[in-house]
Amino acid sequence: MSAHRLYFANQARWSGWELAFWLAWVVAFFIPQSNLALLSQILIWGLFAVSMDLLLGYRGLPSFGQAAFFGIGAYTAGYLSKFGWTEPISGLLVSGAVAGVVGLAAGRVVRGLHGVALLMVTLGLNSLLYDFVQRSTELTGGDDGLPGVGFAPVLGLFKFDMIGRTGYLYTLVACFVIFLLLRALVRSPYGLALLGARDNPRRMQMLGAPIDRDLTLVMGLSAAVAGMAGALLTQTTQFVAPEVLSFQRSADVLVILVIGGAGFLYGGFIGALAFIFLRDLFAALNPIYWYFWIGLLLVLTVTFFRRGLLPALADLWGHRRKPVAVDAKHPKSQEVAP
Amino acid sequence: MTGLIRRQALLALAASTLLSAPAMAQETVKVGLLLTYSGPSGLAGQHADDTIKVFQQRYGTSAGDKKIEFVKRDTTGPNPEVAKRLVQELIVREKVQLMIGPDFTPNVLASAPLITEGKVPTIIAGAATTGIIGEKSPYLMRTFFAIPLVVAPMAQYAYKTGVRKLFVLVADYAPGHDAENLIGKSFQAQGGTIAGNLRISLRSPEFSSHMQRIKDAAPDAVFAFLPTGELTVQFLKAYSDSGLKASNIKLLGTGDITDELLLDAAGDTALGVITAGYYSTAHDSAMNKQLVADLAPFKHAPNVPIWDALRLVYDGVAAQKGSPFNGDKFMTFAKGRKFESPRGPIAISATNGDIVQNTYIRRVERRDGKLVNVEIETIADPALR
Amino acid sequence: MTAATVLQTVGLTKAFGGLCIFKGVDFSLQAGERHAIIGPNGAGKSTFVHLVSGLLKPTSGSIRLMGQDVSRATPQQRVRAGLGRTFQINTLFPSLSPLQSIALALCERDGLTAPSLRALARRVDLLDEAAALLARFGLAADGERPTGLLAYGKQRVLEMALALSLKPRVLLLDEPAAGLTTAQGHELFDLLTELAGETSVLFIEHDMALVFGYAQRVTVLGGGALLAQGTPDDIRADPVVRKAYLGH
Amino acid sequence: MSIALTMLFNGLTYGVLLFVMAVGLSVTMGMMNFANLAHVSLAMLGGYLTITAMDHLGVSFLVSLPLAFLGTMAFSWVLERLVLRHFYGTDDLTQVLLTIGLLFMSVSTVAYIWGPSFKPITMPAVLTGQMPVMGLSLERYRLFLLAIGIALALALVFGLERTRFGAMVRACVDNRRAASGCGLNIQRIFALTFAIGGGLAGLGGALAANLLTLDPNFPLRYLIYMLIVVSVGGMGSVAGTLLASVVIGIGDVVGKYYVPQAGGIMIYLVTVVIMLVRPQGLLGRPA
Repeated sequence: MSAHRLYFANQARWSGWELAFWLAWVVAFFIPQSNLALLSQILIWGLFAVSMDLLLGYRGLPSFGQAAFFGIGAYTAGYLSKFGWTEPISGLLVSGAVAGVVGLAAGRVVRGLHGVALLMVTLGLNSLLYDFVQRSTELTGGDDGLPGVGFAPVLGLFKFDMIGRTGYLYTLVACFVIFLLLRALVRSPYGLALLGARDNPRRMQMLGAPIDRDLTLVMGLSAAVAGMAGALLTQTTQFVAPEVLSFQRSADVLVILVIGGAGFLYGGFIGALAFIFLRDLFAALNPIYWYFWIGLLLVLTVTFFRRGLLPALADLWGHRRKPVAVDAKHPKSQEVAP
Repeated sequence: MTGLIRRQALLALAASTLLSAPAMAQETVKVGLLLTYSGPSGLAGQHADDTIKVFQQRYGTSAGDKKIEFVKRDTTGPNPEVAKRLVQELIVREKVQLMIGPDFTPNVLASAPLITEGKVPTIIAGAATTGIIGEKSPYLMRTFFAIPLVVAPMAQYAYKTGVRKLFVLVADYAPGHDAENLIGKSFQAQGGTIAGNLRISLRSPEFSSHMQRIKDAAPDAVFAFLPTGELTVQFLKAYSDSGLKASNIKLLGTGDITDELLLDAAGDTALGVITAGYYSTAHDSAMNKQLVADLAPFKHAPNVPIWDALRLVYDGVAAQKGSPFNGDKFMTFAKGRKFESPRGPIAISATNGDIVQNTYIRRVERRDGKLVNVEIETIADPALR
Repeated sequence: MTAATVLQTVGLTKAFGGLCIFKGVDFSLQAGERHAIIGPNGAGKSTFVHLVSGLLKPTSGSIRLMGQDVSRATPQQRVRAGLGRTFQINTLFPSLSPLQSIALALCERDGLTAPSLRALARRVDLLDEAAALLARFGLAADGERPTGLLAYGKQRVLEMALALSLKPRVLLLDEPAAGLTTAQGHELFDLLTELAGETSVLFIEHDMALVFGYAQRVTVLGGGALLAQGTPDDIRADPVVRKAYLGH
Repeated sequence: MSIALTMLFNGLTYGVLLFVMAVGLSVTMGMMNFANLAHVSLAMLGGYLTITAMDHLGVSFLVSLPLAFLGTMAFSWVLERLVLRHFYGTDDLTQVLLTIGLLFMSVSTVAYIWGPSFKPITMPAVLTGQMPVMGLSLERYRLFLLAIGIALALALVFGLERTRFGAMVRACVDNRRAASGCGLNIQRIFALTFAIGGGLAGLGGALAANLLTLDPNFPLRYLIYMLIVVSVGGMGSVAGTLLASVVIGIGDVVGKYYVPQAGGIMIYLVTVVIMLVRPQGLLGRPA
């Protein structure tokens, strides 16, 4: 195979440690006494961070409102079950679709924005939705959460049991399948077009790429994935409250992605593992002041691992065959002097 | 590369095997403790810890022939997802046999199915919304208070003391809406009229427009229902700065708005405010005076719901002397039990496990340099006679 | 507009409020022609290229590309109508490698960038075309390194390769040899003539050796207006040009 | 009619408070292109310095204000020199996450030093209660706030326009490279401007302590308001921040009075609308 074909083939091929990564999750299921509830929530945070990675890592769009789509997915799954549609898998897909449609609409609205303006509008929209859901108690149950949420067993066989075994497997399979689709997507020409638009929208224009339409599309896709992550949370905890839409969640997912490393798809999962563990660890150490350590972790990550844990790890191992070495903190692309 | 795989598997392994401590010869009853220690409402958790320290200094760490071991977890505030995971961790892996908390209604609602399935008697010491105890799980009890307990009596007291036009101001969230409906219904049942209703956002630091609406309605009194926290302090400040305090419009409310936690932060703006509450540090009983004195070194008021929950746990465990601890036996022991609390006489309802207690009408006064809620009237619960 | 004219502007004007920086230029480019645009700084050369490529909207006048009126068309529509351009300052993909950049350009050209699950690696013919193009531009050795790390000269060549990879009918070059040594400049233009094939090329250039060496026709702009147009020899002799350029 | 005027006055004074707290952030964001979300923690620091000065040093509230300003200014200088100046070149997301980290650290540090509970602040008698002004009964503290706000706005606008230092600051805001090209010591100007900005935040925090209550979670609650005021006003524009603060202050108060069921969403609505119409903010320069 000629050199350039090998170059592109390597970027698509499954590398050894990718298989190991997913295998570890399967092994964790069989370890007795393992905290399946914690691991499922880490997976859900990871998938949510991957949806953010699509937007920030691949298309270079920061957003302070990703929790809005997560919450829409979570509440859609809740309402579906409340009105009798308790089958989880179809519920998951419908929730993703609803969040995706809202994402497309949001994409059209924020198309012309970038930088701080984009952060502020996404923040504003997220806050508006949070405020509405929290205040309309007759419709959403407000702070007390949506009443009457319950789900049928998965595939009619596996009930969502107390220990969380079904919940864990259901979450793991869902995350894996969605991840597979995203992995194929970012390795297709579309993925390359996202990276191109992130690096230099003006050059993409001159290649004939409809960057505005693509931007709306990527917002919709990332919203759909975030919505499915939200639906997974509702289905595995059989409960949903306004907290799923909070600004804190939008900020946490950014922190997770930066810690893990943007532009790698795996950065989301690695960041979630690190963030949730360290938060639980610090909270157990001294519950009152653990915010300090989370803050310090963030400052150190941004200072030393500027591209996140994963790239640093990858460099550490001097690993040749890792996926496309995309530098999420690239220097500003050369703007054309007017 | 193999190094990385080993590291991955190790990480997953470490994460998942939180092994529990081996059982001791003398039976140990493990009690799960789910409070908020961090985040905006982290103060409550810290005060509960001090209260537990004082309780254990007085009554030791065992009851009857069994040792009591607390397993603490931080729910980090109203986070149902975190709370449910911690409840599962406590029941499934720590194998706790009793639980105190979680606080905040969404946390309780998310955990109720687990509590029922695990058959773990759980005492709620920090969630006030109605419709939890008795309905969501047969294993729930409450030593905190329910909103109706303090709202309905305030309506009667207001009417009795000559208030005919009442302005209702609540925080715009689920408990607030419950309180708004309840005060409206019970005050109108007395024959009074509601001069106006206002729901204020939980995150609005600016109160002057709300004060103006109150002035427009020119009521005889204002009933305020706000969560204990910065919102209440800002409201009390705005109420006095806007001149409403000086005018003859009385300020009434539930115990939350003059909670000891924020009395000194509110300062003189809280003077004279009349509230209906379940506990005041100024409650005139030997037991209360002793407790308040014991907590003085910690420089904050005792967390009485936690104190009563501990009392219930210790008595319940002691009652099962000679036989291994059984959850259902504890429930039958607890339901219908009457005992003296620092707040006054209380009982756990035999029918649904909710708390039965007196309501106290209190007015904020300055007693030897310190602001306290002086109890001026007791509305006893018939069941307690 | 004869069949051979690939690009034509009629009365093309651009004004920012009162300030008119491009006054009614009529211009035409024939198929396969190498046409240079020269003029002192601020003559409106870059403005002209921005107007034709759609990055600036004309205030009045029309632009016809391959017979279609593209005056109001978006840059994307003009690219699909056969226009390609390079930029004065390198406008490339810093974190992508040259191979990826050219592959991306080819994917856009063949309309493959709609969301799909088919891996780029499986489009072998497209990858071969990309590798061949890079080889022809002498960039094969640096094919896999991030563009941001390439030498400036190589980046200029990549800028040209990107534009040509779309097989445009009309290629606009905004000072292609900017920042290059004269030798590198000649090398670049030799590559251009060799690879441009029947693409018509319109280029802005200051280096008169390159202009008179490679242009078949020359247009001189000054103060946003058309001063003169003709073969390199006409322009060299034209008194108006001498005045604008040499001041006597 | 008098009600509308009172509402307007209250909205204006609320806007002025937001302005004093946020103007430092607008200048640092505009000038150094640096998104310092921890600016709101500096405001909290000012509040705590005022309370400590009044409790421990026994000074009056009015005397404590300059102390809060200078104390926070000194701290900001150290913070900038030690940490922030290494991050000037980075992209805005890195800065946002760095300063959110610092903000989290400030929450716990303050809780550790001053304790987790609400801090009472005793106001001098002259600044409490109501005062009749032109037929309206206005709160004395808000009048005091208005006076300080106007004085500060004038000082800042003239400070930037008329003084030599102001010219240097504006040069840096316009084009950092050109400014350093003509010999301006960029590092020193940045450090000084950041310190003054921090000092202003401290003063704002001290003034806010009476109105907005002070506890370790102050930054978490008011971060969003600060960001909104700065981005709606337009980065780097003092006048823009003033205009945005007043628009949002009045919009919030009047909105809540006349449309109470809209509640707290007025401020978010205004933000989304303005940012969509003018992404660079009311008076900001187009990006």
